[in-house]
Amino acid sequence: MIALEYFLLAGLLVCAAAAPLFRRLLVTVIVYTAFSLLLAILWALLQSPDLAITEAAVGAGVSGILYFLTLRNIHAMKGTHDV
Amino acid sequence: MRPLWENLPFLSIFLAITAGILCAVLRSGKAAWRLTMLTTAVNTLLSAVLLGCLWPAGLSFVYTMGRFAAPYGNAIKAGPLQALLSAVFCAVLALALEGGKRDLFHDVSPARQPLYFTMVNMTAASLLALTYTNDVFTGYVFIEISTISACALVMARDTGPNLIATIRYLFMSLLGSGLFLLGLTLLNGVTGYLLMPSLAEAVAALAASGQYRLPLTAAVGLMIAGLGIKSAMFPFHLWLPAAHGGATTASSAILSGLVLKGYIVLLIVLMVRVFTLPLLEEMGVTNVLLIFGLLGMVAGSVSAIREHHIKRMLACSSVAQIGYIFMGLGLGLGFGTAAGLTASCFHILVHACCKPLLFCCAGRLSAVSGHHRSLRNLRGSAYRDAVAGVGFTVGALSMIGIPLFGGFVSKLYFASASLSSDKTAVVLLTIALSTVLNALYYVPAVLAIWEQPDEELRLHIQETADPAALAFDRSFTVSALILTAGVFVLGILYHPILNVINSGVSLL
Amino acid sequence: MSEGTWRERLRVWVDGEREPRDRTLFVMESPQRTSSLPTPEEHEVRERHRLRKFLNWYPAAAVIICAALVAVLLAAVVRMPAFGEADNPINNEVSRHYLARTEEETGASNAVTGMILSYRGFDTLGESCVLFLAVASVTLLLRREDGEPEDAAQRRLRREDALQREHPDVILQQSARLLIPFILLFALYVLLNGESSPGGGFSGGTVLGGGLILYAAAFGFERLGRFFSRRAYSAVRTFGLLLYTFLYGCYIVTGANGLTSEALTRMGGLSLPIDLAVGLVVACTVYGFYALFARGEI
Amino acid sequence: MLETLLENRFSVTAVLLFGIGFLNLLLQQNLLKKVVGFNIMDSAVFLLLASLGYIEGGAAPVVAEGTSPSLYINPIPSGLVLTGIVVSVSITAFSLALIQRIYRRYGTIELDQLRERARKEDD
Repeated sequence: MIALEYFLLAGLLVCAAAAPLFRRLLVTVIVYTAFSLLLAILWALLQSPDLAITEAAVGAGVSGILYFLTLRNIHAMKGTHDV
Repeated sequence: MRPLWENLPFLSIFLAITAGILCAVLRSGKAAWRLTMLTTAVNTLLSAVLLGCLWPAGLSFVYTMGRFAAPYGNAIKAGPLQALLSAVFCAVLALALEGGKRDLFHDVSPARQPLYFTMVNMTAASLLALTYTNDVFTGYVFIEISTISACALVMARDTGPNLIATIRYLFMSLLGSGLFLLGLTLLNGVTGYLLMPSLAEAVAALAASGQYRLPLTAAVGLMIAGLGIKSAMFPFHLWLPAAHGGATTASSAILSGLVLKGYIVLLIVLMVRVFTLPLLEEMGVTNVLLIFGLLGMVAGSVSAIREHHIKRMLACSSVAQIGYIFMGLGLGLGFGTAAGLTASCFHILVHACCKPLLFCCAGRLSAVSGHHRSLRNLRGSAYRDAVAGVGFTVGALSMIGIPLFGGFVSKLYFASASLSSDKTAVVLLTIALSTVLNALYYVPAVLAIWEQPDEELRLHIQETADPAALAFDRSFTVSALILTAGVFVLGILYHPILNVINSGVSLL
Repeated sequence: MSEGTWRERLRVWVDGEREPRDRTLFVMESPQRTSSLPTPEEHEVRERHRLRKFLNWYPAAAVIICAALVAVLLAAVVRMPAFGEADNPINNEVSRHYLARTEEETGASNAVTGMILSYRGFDTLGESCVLFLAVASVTLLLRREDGEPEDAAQRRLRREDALQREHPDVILQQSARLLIPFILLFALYVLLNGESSPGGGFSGGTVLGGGLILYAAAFGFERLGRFFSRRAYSAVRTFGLLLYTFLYGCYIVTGANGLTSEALTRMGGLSLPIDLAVGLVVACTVYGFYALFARGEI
Repeated sequence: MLETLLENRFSVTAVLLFGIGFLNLLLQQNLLKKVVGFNIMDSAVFLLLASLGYIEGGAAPVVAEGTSPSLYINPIPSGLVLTGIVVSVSITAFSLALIQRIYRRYGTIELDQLRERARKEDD
């Protein structure tokens, strides 16, 4: 259990540090979504199921969709255009 | 069963929120305008009634939001100071809308107007809630409401530079609220409370025992820094000129005159009610506030001198005026009297009156000059709308601090507050320097608008100016006259107002 | 001195080309003022120079501030109450009260839901206002106004959408057909069962909104519009929010005045409608974000 | 030293995440990355807040009848974080919409280029 905690915390740090470093915005957004999912698991570990459900639905789900739609609208989706 | 008037603070917040929701479904901007004006007028009246109930009796009361008493439920707290501030805020909001009415319907496209008024109403709700709140987390939520609606107010005038100003404003605001939330988290971690009275007890106990000293200091610093960023305290003011200078007249007036003040009122309440001034002085926080305030007074004026764009100049001058307020807070207890605090509260009122007046007049002056905003092109515009010229002059003279105008009284009280502290010399010198600097940009601006243009320029303006804009603007005139009267009232009949503030501060 | 020359000098001074000879009027004038105000071009050059200087020191200052902040915070958090201990200051009588009395006082056995909906109801009202404001401001930004010309990029997006409608994505449609009933069922479960299990208005509403989004993505807005038109959307959103605000207003006023109307003060009777209203508002908000982002209208 | 850090692993991670988000919010020139930075910053604060309310061995604060664990975690931070997450997603949506609008107007979302163009356009 504690090993999982360390793994998740390290994963959070890696995702957060890496996300803005990529040149392609699409990768940034994908890594950020992964960050949200890790956070959702961590909420479950911290015995806060309310937060886990909300984070998975809102943080990873809705924010993710909004980010991807934004990328589509600014033509950064296909990677041909590195805004 | 509590007396009926104790429901008034919640009622006005509730009314503002409901009006905001209703505005979003209205089709026409005019209808939304009427609803907004009605709500704001009612709220002004309610706050005035509340002031009438509270001040003579010297009362303040806690209103539990729901049936759970402290520390279990939310609560708001109202005293004379809060009632006075919210009455002034609502009245100025209505006057700013009235004064910028023509510009507003010109700058904001018809389909967006109802939503614009939604934002105005939500701003009003957040201002009221920030004034009345007795719970730090409620404060955070309403700070965020204020952030979104303020950004929307800026970008309602849909030009490119405005969008960029909005996003810079948004990012700075997010930084500020992030810091505030972090401070709140630390504070909650070491005390376990969110409601201000319980927090105050816990903080006092911690301060006495010396336990968790560093987290407590960090929390205080972060919360003050967060609110400071949002209210354009000196090193964090760079976003302000573009955001406040580019928006439509009514938005500029509301943002500069009121929204900044909402955060400062919350800061004052936190400083007095939760952390208490002696503790802050011991931590050295007041000295930091004093230094930033003094620097802001000078730096804001210096950057205003560089500006040619009249609204950006006014926005820069807001930075200087906010510097005055922070300086007053930084004077702290002095030798036992919270005179600096009283002066700051009075200056909040003065600035809330003057800045909207200046912005509305500047908007009107540029409207009669073909919507040019650079001072060079406004030459002689005062002759095209005398009321706007007079209003601008009055506002400018008040900002400089000429006797009989509101600004003079607050400068006088800042100076006398500094006498009862050990920083007299530096404060007095900076006030003098800042007064000179204020004069350096306001006097040329006033001279520029009152100076007859040469024939060529006048013909040019007559060609470019929209005849509809040159026509008499009744709503502007009414609002400018009322605001001008307000400046004089603050400058001449200041004594009763200061009494209210004094009793309000002691009951905070 | 004649009127004309006085004016002339004044004009020259206001323009900043030369200072007036008669300085008695302007004693507060400082000596530096003798240098003229810059012309617009000079001003721009100077501004750009300032900007460049600013951009040079800005990153360094930001890094230093950030490092200092992190250092202070690290020092602060290691001095905070220890992680996971039951006798930390945060676990005080308030939280014990919530855990012990939530079910009795609010009718919700989930202490988090009980706290959000009734103990700290005013915060939640503010939170719903934030959601509402976000939709309103996104509408302000992204809604296409009638007669506003589309630029090339938008036309391309529209063409792509049309193409997609003619050749629907089979995998998406089939999986949506399979998933949507379950998503809706789950949403309803979370929404209605928030009092006694994790979840509640906010999470349930989000999942419900997610179901709507999936439907719109798979089958297009037209088909969704058959049973969930723009009018229905705005009616549900406004009505939900107004109902919610009104219920809260009643709850707060009666609670604060100690009126003992069983139906109102007993949150057990009110929490289900409030939860439902929150759910509807959140679902509409989420779907509204999607619709506005995807095609610029609801 | 290391032991203290490991003991406070959640809050230390939260502070580091806050620093990362803060730096990105300040330094990134790309608006979208700034928004990601803001999201990371907010998540960090939520992590700190939630970890404060955690009690070793505590159960989720659902006081169901029948099963009665002796220890529950503190429900207050969870409720605050829940509110915070919803506020944060609203602001994300708002800023993304603003970014789209800016892109539609200027064709770029790099802040330095935008500033240059806005200066030219200014009246």
